[in-house]
Amino acid sequence: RAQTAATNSAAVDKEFAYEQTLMSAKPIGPADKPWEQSLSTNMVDTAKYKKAPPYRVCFSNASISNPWRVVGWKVMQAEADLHKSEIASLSYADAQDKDDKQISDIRAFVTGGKCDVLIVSPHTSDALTPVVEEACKSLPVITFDRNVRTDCPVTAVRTIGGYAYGMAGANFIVENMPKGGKVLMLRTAPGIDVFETRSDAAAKVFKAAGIKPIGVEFTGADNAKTKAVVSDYLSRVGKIDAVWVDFGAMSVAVAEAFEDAGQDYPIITGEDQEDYLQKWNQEGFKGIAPTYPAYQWRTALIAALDVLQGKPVYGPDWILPQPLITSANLAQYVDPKMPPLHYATCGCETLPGYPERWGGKK
Amino acid sequence: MSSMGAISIWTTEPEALLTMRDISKSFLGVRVLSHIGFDCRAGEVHALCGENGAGKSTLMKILSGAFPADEGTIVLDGTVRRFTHPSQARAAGIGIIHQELSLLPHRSVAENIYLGREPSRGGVVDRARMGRDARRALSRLGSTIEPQAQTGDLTIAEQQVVEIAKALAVDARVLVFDEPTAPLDVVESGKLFRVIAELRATGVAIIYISHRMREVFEIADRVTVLKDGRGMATLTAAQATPDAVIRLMVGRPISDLFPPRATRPPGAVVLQIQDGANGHLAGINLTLRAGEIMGVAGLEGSGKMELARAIFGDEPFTSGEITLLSGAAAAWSPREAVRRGVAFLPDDRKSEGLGLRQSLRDNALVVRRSLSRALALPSRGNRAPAIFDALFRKVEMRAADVDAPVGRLSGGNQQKVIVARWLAAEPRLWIVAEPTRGIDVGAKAAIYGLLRDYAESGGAVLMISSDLTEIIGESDRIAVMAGGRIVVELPPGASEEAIMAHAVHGPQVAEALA
Amino acid sequence: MTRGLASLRRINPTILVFVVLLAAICWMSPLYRTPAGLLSLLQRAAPVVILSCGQSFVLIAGGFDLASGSLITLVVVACALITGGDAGWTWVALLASYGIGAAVGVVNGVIVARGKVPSIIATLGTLLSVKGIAMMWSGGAPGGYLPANLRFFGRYVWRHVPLVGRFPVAVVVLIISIAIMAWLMHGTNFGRLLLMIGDNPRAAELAGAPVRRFRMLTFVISALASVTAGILLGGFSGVSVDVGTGYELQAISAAVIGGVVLLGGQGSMLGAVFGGLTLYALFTLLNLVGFPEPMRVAVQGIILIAAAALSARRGRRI
Amino acid sequence: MSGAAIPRGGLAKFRLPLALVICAAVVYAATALGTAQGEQLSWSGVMGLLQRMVALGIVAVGQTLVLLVGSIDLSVANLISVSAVIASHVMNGNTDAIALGVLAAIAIGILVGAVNGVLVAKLKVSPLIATLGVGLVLQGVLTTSYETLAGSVPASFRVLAYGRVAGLPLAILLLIVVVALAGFVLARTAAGYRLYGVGGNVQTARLAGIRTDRFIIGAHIAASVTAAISGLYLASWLGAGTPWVGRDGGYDLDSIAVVVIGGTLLSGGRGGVAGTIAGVFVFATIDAVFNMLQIDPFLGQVLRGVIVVGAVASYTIRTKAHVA
Ligand SMILES: Nc1ncnc2c1ncn2[C@@H]1O[C@H](COP(=O)(O)OP(=O)(O)OP(=O)(O)O)[C@@H](O)[C@H]1O
Ligand SMILES: Nc1ncnc2c1ncn2[C@@H]1O[C@H](COP(=O)(O)OP(=O)(O)OP(=O)(O)O)[C@@H](O)[C@H]1O
Ligand SMILES: [Mg+2]
Ligand SMILES: [Mg+2]
Repeated sequence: RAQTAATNSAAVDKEFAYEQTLMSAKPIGPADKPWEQSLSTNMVDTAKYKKAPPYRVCFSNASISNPWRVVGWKVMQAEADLHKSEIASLSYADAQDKDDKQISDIRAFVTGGKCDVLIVSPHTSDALTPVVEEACKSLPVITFDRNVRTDCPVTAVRTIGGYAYGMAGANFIVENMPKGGKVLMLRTAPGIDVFETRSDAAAKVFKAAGIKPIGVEFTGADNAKTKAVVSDYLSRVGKIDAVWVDFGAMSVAVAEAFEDAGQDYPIITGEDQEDYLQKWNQEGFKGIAPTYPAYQWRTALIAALDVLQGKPVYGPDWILPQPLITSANLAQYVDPKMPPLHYATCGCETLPGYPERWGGKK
Repeated sequence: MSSMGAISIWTTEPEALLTMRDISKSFLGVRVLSHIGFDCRAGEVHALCGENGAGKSTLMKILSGAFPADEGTIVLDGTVRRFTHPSQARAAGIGIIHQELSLLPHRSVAENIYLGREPSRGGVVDRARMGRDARRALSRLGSTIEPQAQTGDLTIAEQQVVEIAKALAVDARVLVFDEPTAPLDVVESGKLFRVIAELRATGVAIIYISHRMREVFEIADRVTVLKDGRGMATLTAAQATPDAVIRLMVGRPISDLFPPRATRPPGAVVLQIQDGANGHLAGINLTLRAGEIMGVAGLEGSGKMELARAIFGDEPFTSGEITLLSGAAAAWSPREAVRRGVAFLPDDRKSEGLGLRQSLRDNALVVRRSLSRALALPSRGNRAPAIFDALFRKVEMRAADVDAPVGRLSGGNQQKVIVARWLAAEPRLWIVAEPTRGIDVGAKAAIYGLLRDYAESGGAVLMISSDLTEIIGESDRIAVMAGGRIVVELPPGASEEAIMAHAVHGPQVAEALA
Repeated sequence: MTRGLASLRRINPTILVFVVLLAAICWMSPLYRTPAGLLSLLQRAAPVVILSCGQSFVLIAGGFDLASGSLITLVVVACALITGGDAGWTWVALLASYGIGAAVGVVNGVIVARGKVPSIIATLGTLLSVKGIAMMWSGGAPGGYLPANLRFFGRYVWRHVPLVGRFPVAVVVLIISIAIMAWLMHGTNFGRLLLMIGDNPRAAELAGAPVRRFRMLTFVISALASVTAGILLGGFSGVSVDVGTGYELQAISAAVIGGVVLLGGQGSMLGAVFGGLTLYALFTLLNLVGFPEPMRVAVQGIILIAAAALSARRGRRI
Repeated sequence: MSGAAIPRGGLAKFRLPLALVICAAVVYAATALGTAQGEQLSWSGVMGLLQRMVALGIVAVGQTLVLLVGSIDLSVANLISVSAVIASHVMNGNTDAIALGVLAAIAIGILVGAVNGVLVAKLKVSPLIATLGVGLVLQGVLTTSYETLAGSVPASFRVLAYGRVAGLPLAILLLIVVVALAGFVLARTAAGYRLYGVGGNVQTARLAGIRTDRFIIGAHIAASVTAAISGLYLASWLGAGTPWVGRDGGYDLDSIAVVVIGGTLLSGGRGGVAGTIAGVFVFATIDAVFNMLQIDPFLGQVLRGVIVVGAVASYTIRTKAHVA
């Protein structure tokens, strides 16, 4: 879930600036396949891992306890279906959000000796570091989503980062909100690294623009609580001009709170979850969706296969682009046939089984 | 609180080992003991008598440190003592057998006997020694209970023996017996009395509480009578005639404990069992008619409780034929039995009879509610108070507040609430188990009267009891059980000796004797 | 006179606590000083109050129902999947939800009453299984929205109602639910026997009460209450995969705050209702004063302990 | 005064735990062979299986003690997080601070246990509520102050979780020590006997002269200390404490479930650590077997629920008494 929050402010500033440049940088790789693109140009040689197919791929997953991970896991399985001839088996271990179970799962994979490559989506970076190091000794390892604090994996698939995510929404608010407008910041929970960086970035942007949010509230990403919090704020301050969220699952609840109060929609930031995109598209409020693309689940498997085939891969960090959905390109992402909890940056449109596999209607 | 000042005022009598002076105690603002005093000498059996709720157990609990008195002093061996925890009383040499069984069902007999003072070396229990000592303590009571047996598997009587062994295993100078014989039969009681005699001979001061008047007169050197939380008098054995004691206890003489027997010939057959058998019982044949009270006697383990439970459907017969009011009673459960007009007064009222935190009203209405439609509420409306008044008058219940939790009542009054519950349901057959266990003589007379009235009005009663006096005094017929069988049926007024002969010697010998 | 004092003492202290909290809320925020504001508070509190009442049946009969949160999730998922956003299927979805609820309740009841598995363990098992079923059915992320006519119960507010202005539909659902449950608990033999069963099941059985059947029914009632709460919650806030998470402990907490005694034999619907209201009012107040979120959890813990300690003090006066 | 009930055989106590372990082991072995994963039966495979037991096993031993004494502890999950976080904060990568970190974690365990115990024994708060409340307080405080409590354990401390003695992981030794200690106290010492007494019936125990409150408080302290040890182990296993490690791990309800599966009565007074450890073994094999069979995680969740209920029902269903 998290690295410890960065406390060193100089380092924070540096990372902030770095991610800012990455957002505007042009990725290398095929333009129509963002999951094969990279913002880092560095490649690692994988000749020593080369093997003859078919491959036995093992995947230790933190969990599938939220819709993003569910969408992602289906993306990975669908990607595997594309490579039926090369993949003998895709063994899966689900750690149910338990670090200690994930460590045991990885060890069981290593001990079992039935894996040619190991993909890890770690639950907690620090916790998984030693066992990943252990695994690196016997087979090639790919990490994605969260990463671990070691260089031993062949590559760590990641997106630009939380700062980029956080600043995108905040910048949009700064640019579009009337002067002196009121901003409410909604956060999921404290102490979780990715959410911390997102809100740090937003707070920084607001501060630079001289905006002091009227409040920062934790909602646990719970819809009922989000609605109640927003309603309470509306009753307290009368009018709110923008709501910034660190997690897009809350956005529709925010919009509904305004509907229920009989008020006009403010600026609402979100994410590429379909319910938000569809609402945004329908109601035409001012919105923006930074993303945490679910196509990285494809990338991880692609990287694993590349490694086994001895093809060089981007590394040690494979930095994927992080598309920004704005009203200009909204039409490209919104799809009323997809279910509300689907993620639009799944990169799965061309995969076998789309859209039914993801709960969509033909 | 007043104890320090009390020393100088109360000089203990030289021969008294234990003196309790001026003890007062209130629960929730209700005074249950008021300036009670009494003393007990070494080598004396001192009986405490009184109606249910008179305060006997409360006084003894104060003595044993279960809770402190509000006022008053305890002087033991010339020293003023104040116990705030049972461990202190025990350390001072006071042993007690509480009225309620207090054993751990999941622990072994030995573990129960030595609970709280396990023989140990450096904290590690010497289990071998514990087993040996437990066996010795039990055999002193003439018991062969296995020290390693799980206590919950024992019968209530056996558990009581364990309870006694537990108290005897303390080197007590004062030993309190609070109704020790309530669950025991005559044979076992006899063994206990022998032990008490031994203890007395070795100079132990013994305080003895029982509602069985005969025992009291048999073993007591002196008798102190309590009434409504006050001490009435202390009588010597010579002064303590049954009449005198009962008059002090009840406030009036009780001329006839038992009502006259059935006046009319028995009516239609209410219950008929042919060759009834289950895991505990075999070859049960029994016919019970309306208007009859049938007593069932037998030693512990004879199967008399099992018979009651089988008829009531708690542990039904697995073979044989049982007919109730001319309908077959197969696949029987307590609920089914209650529906068909059977009432059951369990022998263990705390664990099987009452919801202690529920009000008198709710406890008295539970059967009516069980029988009525689930979504109706029959106790609503103007009739409700009248029902209670009538019921509680019938059972001579003086408790006022029908909304108070039943747990606050004394044992006897609790029993009356259960009786009232069944009267309200107007049953056809009433199985009563130990109906007067732990009940004072006044209330006993009332319950005997109630049962007889019930029979006279056309009901049938099956009365299981370990108290031979009540078996003989109340029954129209007496069945004696041994080894899970009914060994003989005796006419009313059979002698204790005759009943015991069959109960002790079982079928074969009894026939030979006959 | 002593009777008068006694009945005064019998007033549930939760009511007083609630009144104090409400006063504080009104003092903090002008919104809640209007009838419409109070009604919107009631609207949001409705699921917790209904859950607390349903849970109280189980608690009073001596058990626990930990499966209620999972069941809420299952209901919301089921409604989303059955309707797929199509208003025509709403009634089917509602019927199916109550059917599912009844089934879960019966399963819980049978495991506890017939299988004699302690209800904490039994409903822990169903908690896992029901949640797993919800996830399996939806594939982990339910497809489909809840149609507006289904969300009506939890979300819709009648406007321009005389006297109060705005009147949420959820409050009507709340009142009806409370009325039914209060009648069951206090106006029927069933409810009165539950208290006896919770106090001493063996005694109740030997007095002819259908102990196992009634115990089973308490789980069914609790489950049906969870379904109702789920419909309100789904209506209020839409589809998500963790709608119900944590509600089982909130329900138990609310009941305890309302003076329902764990392990049975004591409690009332009035207490359960005010326990639920108190818990929600507390959350609202902490929201209003801007107390940092994690510390609100801590405050909830302290309140819970205080309430239980208080009722223990009262209870000891048997 | 005759009559003799069947004496309890010395081994009867272990019949249920043994049956559980054998069943689970057979299923594990059969799955490993049936799915051609024989390596899971190798020494390191089995050690891996056993290591799955450690964190839950240690805290479950403490949970056994509180359940035996008739109480329950729902605060262990959050206490595990607190202990892990505090330990890694105090150690902060510094080998010299290991002792201090361990001490700090244990001290907090003792403190929390004492609070739980006093609430339950002295203030008569229902143990479920008391420990749930304390757990919430811990969670709130921890989340609030987590950022200031960041830290990690030094590599030398990770030996606890990763080190081996003669091929046997140290962690498993630690579990064995905790189990043996608790088992000895319960089965052989006067304190253990009295603990059963207090759990069986507080009034009975009190009337037998036992200072009952001390046992209730003591059991709670013991449970909290095991939670703290579990937290230390997790800090060592994971390299740093996180505020969610206990909660995500589900150690509160899981520890209760394994104790009950192991045959300890929820109402107290009967049971023991042998059963508990068997229950923990069952849980560990469930995880391992589901992995080997590639069971869908959601289906796994359903099955886990069914197994918990089924395991307990298999021996409660024959009892005649009512449970709640
Ligand atoms: N814990 C208690 N709380 C409240 N009242 C109590 C408590 N214990 C006893 N009482 C009350 O104190 C009075 C005396 O009870 P006690 O048990 O001493 O009577 P007793 O003489 O032993 O009667 P019995 O012969 O029925 O055993 C009764 O009115 C009883 O209701
Ligand atoms: N008269 C009483 N009847 C029933 N329970 C009591 C009574 N007095 C105290 N208790 C309760 O019994 C429990 C045992 O307390 P007691 O003082 O007997 O021993 P203890 O508290 O274990 O000893 P210590 O406090 O010295 O460790 C306490 O929680 C107390 O509330
Ligand atoms: Mg008494
Ligand atoms: Mg004390």
